[in-house]
Amino acid sequence: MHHQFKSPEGPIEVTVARDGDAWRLGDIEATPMTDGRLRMVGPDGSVNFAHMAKVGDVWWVHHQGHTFRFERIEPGATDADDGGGLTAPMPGKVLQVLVEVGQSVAAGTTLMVLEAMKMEHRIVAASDGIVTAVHFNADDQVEQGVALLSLEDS
Amino acid sequence: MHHQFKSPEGPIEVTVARDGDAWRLGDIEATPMTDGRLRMVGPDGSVNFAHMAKVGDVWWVHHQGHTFRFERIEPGATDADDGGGLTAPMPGKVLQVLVEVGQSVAAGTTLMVLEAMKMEHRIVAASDGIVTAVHFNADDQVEQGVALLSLEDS
Amino acid sequence: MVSKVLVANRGEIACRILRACHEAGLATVAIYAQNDADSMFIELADEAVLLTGDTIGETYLDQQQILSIANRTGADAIHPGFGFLSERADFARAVTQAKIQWVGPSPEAIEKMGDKMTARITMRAAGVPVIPGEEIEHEDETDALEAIESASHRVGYPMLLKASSGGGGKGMRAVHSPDQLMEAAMGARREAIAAFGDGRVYVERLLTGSKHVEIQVLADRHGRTIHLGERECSVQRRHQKVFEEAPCATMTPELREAMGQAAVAAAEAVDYEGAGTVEFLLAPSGEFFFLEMNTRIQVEHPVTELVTGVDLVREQLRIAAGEPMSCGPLMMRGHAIEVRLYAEDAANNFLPAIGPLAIFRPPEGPGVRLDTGVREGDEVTPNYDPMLAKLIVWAPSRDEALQRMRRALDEFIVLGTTTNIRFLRELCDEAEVISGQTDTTTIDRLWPHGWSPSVPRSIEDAALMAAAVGESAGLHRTQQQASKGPEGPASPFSTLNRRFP
Amino acid sequence: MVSKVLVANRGEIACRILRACHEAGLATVAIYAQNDADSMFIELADEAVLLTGDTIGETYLDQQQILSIANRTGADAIHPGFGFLSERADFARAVTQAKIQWVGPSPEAIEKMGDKMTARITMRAAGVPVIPGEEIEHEDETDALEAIESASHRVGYPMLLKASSGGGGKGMRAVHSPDQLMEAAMGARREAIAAFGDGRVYVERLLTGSKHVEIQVLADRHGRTIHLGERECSVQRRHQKVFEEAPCATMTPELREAMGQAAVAAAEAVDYEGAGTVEFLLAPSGEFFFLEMNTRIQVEHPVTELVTGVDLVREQLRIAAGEPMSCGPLMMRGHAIEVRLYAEDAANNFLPAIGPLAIFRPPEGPGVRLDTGVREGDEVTPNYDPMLAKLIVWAPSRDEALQRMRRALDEFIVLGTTTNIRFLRELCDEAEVISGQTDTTTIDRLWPHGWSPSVPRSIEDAALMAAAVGESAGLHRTQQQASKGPEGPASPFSTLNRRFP
Repeated sequence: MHHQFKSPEGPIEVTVARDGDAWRLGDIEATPMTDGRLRMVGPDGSVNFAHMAKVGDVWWVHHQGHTFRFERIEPGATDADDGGGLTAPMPGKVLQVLVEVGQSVAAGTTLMVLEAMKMEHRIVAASDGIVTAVHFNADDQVEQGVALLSLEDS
Repeated sequence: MHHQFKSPEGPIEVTVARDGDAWRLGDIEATPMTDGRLRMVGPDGSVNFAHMAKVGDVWWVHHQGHTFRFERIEPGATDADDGGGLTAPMPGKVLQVLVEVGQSVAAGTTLMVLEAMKMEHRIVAASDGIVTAVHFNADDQVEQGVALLSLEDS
Repeated sequence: MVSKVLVANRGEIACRILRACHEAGLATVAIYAQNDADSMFIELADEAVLLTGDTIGETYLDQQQILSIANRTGADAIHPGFGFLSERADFARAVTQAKIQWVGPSPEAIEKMGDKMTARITMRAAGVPVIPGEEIEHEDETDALEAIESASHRVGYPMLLKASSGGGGKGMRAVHSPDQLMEAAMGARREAIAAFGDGRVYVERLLTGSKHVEIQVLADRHGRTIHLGERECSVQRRHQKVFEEAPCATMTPELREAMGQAAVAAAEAVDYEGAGTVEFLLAPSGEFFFLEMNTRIQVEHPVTELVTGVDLVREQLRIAAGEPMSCGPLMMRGHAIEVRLYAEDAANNFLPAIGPLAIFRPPEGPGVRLDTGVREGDEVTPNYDPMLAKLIVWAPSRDEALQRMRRALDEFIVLGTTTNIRFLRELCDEAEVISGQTDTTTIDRLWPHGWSPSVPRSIEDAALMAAAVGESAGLHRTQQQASKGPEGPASPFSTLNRRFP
Repeated sequence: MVSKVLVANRGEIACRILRACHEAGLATVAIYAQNDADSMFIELADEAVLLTGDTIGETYLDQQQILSIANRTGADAIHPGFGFLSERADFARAVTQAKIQWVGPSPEAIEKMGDKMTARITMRAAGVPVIPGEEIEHEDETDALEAIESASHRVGYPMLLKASSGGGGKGMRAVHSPDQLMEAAMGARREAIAAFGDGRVYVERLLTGSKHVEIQVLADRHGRTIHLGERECSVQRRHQKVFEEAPCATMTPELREAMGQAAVAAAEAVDYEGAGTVEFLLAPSGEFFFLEMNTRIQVEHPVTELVTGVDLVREQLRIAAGEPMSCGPLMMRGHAIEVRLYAEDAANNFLPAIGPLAIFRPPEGPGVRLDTGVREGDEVTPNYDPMLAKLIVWAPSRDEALQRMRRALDEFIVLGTTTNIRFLRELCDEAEVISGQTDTTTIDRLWPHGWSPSVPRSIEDAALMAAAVGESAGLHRTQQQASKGPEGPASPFSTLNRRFP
């Protein structure tokens, strides 16, 4: 079966082949176990296990001491594009908005200050540009991942 | 709602009353939690928790350091009667059968020897009686709870 | 006498204290905010009382409400844990005035140590060395900024701005050059006001290359004040400790004795009672300087417990009950390491993360201790500190303790929320950590541009395959089916009958 | 040199050894029978190899198969754990001849100690006191029964019949009067033949009121043989230990030294290497008698580890690699208690139980160690020993250790299969256990007609209510949805592509 997952570098496509109770990808054979783990046998016969949990659209996988988070791309969905938006790195409260729409800013300028879990976090311009939108005011609550401001390269 | 559970002393009938998200029995209020525990508030306001799991027809409950096993009686079911049968206390293998059908035995007589987990277990007559049936031979595998022999009081 | 303890805290430290009370045969009262109604610590208490209110200020920081619960439930002692009200002298005083035993030092001792300026003055008087620096007592913004600017010339760069009433890295700013000063000063004051209601800061020289070494002390009402050796907590990110150990790898018996004596002198200078920690900066020269005294139990107390064999929370309870402490002469054995597991994205500047603990499977086996307040199925929310657990190991030697920590971290599985497990695991492989040559700048120096995990491509491929197979085979780990019950009207009738034959 | 260890065992002791290897940086190979394919220990190994065969004899006891797996995987050492092949001299010899390092003593030492008669003769020669008794060397049933009858007159009642090659209570019978003798003798021989393929038994005087006290020894190839103090394991049911502690509550330093010296003499008498245990009966008079030597790691080794700070399995690995043991002089601290959690019905003569571990939630927090080979979701089957876990606590004093054990048992939740948790919990409240005046008859004396739990009616009522609410509200804890995948033919095609922008 064919699946797509998001990654920072772009989408990853995985097609796994079923072979009785087992599944194959290249030389690796994976067999689901009754407790939801996967038993994975490598080309050298080595046995390893993957622990998995699905939360929403995200598959969490623990394998050999590493933890992975793979967001599944629904078949047919197109990639979301954040259009140069600066997004909230975590849920929290807007403490200060330091720029206005139309303002030119240099790379490194602090645009907004958020507070979460009693710590301040500064939203900084990654490149020179012009502020095209400010989506929140001071004291607004923001969800993780929402666009806070839009910046257009100047 | 009304439920019946088996106990060594006879059936126990429990009727719990629903009150919104909570349930009541006498002075106790119980509220199911998202993780499957029950939050139980006593008449004095004390809060305790019950952990539960259902395996087949059996409810397992852990409450205040005690573990309970309640077998549910399906509504309308009649009590099984083992008719004086002597049942296997555990899964295992019949090692020896020491009596025959028709034999009179005194209380305390060893009737059969089972083996399980490398230990021997003796099946002993609880009262004087006559053996009316022997259901297994040496080397037979037996499931937990099956009747091994029948004994009629003499 | 103490017979019933109200634990004015939540999470893992509440669990720690409730278990100690249970073991000591003391009855317990937990208090909890509505958003903690499903939390583990409530299960460990004999009684649990819901706090009214929504914010932390209206719940865990509401002194009056907590006092009235103590009165109502008949609690005769209050253990504040750490954070929250643990270093609030006014609360300690109110508790004492209500004839309830405060598990901790006197309000006066908390005051003297809680205000960094007073603490420095007290320490200087007791002959304990303090870091060169200046107190900025101005409350007014403009005056304060001016005074900070002026002090900066005398203290010199690099320097550290700290909230006078601070702790946990809040209101703290390192300043490396004059052009950063004003923004840093304003930020520090703003955070200090938000977190502590007190914008006073002080400026001190940043001693680069120093170790953070702290001494655990215990003092009872029978005239005994002792130290229990040191902990090294140099490895910090965002000014918060993440890797703590006892003993310090580079400690000598002579230096331990000198620092221990200084810590005991510090405690005696404020007539200390109970468990406390005197924090020092240990410079590469071997000189040490008083940083502050934490007048409460600390997050990292387990490493001392494992190395000395002293149960610090049990001793706190004994001392509060007026008994002498039970521990004998200091007897250190082996090596202990604690790491703090946070729900945070170590690869993204350690930003806090949230999400369900869909799988939470801690390691087991010899030499592994887990102090946590969560379990599988819990939800990590932004309401509180994102620390999930403290994983502590003990082994006969430091090398073996590090080996054990690696093993334990390899076994620890948390899925559903991002954690720093892998960061901690890779930390254990750093040469500086292996040799014990860590200082407070270790993390910043090792990863100046932030940490990111090194994942072998073959392992990532296998994990991707696992996700694909999981999706293909429908291996959804289903959560508890907590249906709200059958349809139909609520029944008014409840009975329990036993039919005996 | 040792670099890759094959662990010829399963369950919790396999986990214990695999973790120690992992910490020591040694590669590992697990072997497993098909019915263990989902077991936890496999997850902890670098490689896991399936054993062909169905019975224990065809799998974990199949010497040839295990040796060929060792050769195939390049393992250069075999750790046998306890039980199974751990005390089989022929296996130790075959391993050694295959140029693989045996983690344990020489085949000769195993032989001398494994046969109870030879062991007694060897011990007498080494000046170690042995229990009055007689060896019955006859293999033939009629001759053996006759010799047992004849010996019984000289040894006297009460007496104990034991399998010469025995262990773990198998083939053991207490005989209190002559009329029980023949049935007991036949039963003991039958069990001995079934379990060990050797029907020889011996008859010894049953020393009532005695404590079972055993001394841990360690010996390396560099001429050092030491003892690590004692464990008391008097509390036994069906001749199997369930409650073990270190130190023994009634021990004196003088007696420890005398018993320790006797144990070291016993080990030296057979040129012992590695970890071993010399078991003694300690009579109320203070006299002690050699029972047997276990030439392997023991189930209850963790209590010694917690009290002495020595990692016994690490030391086994060091010694097997030819290194000197790393531990210094004996330094005992505090008190440790272990209880064995069995899947068994303590209220029904401790009969083994089976079933799923629908919930398996061990306690956490300070001073608690869990050694287990199972986790939630596993199935307890009749295939192997029904021990689920060892729960071990350490605290500064014996009183505190008992308090901690009570707390830990109160927190331990196992649902889906019957366990002895409540039995162990109530055991902790018995006056004899609290005072430490236990002996090998403690359980039989406390519960001559069998144990049954004391459950307050109010708690049972609440539990009944919980079951009724659970049923009413449909709170079924659903197991993993492991559907076998979508319909349709198997696909022959697999790829992994990364699209970079």
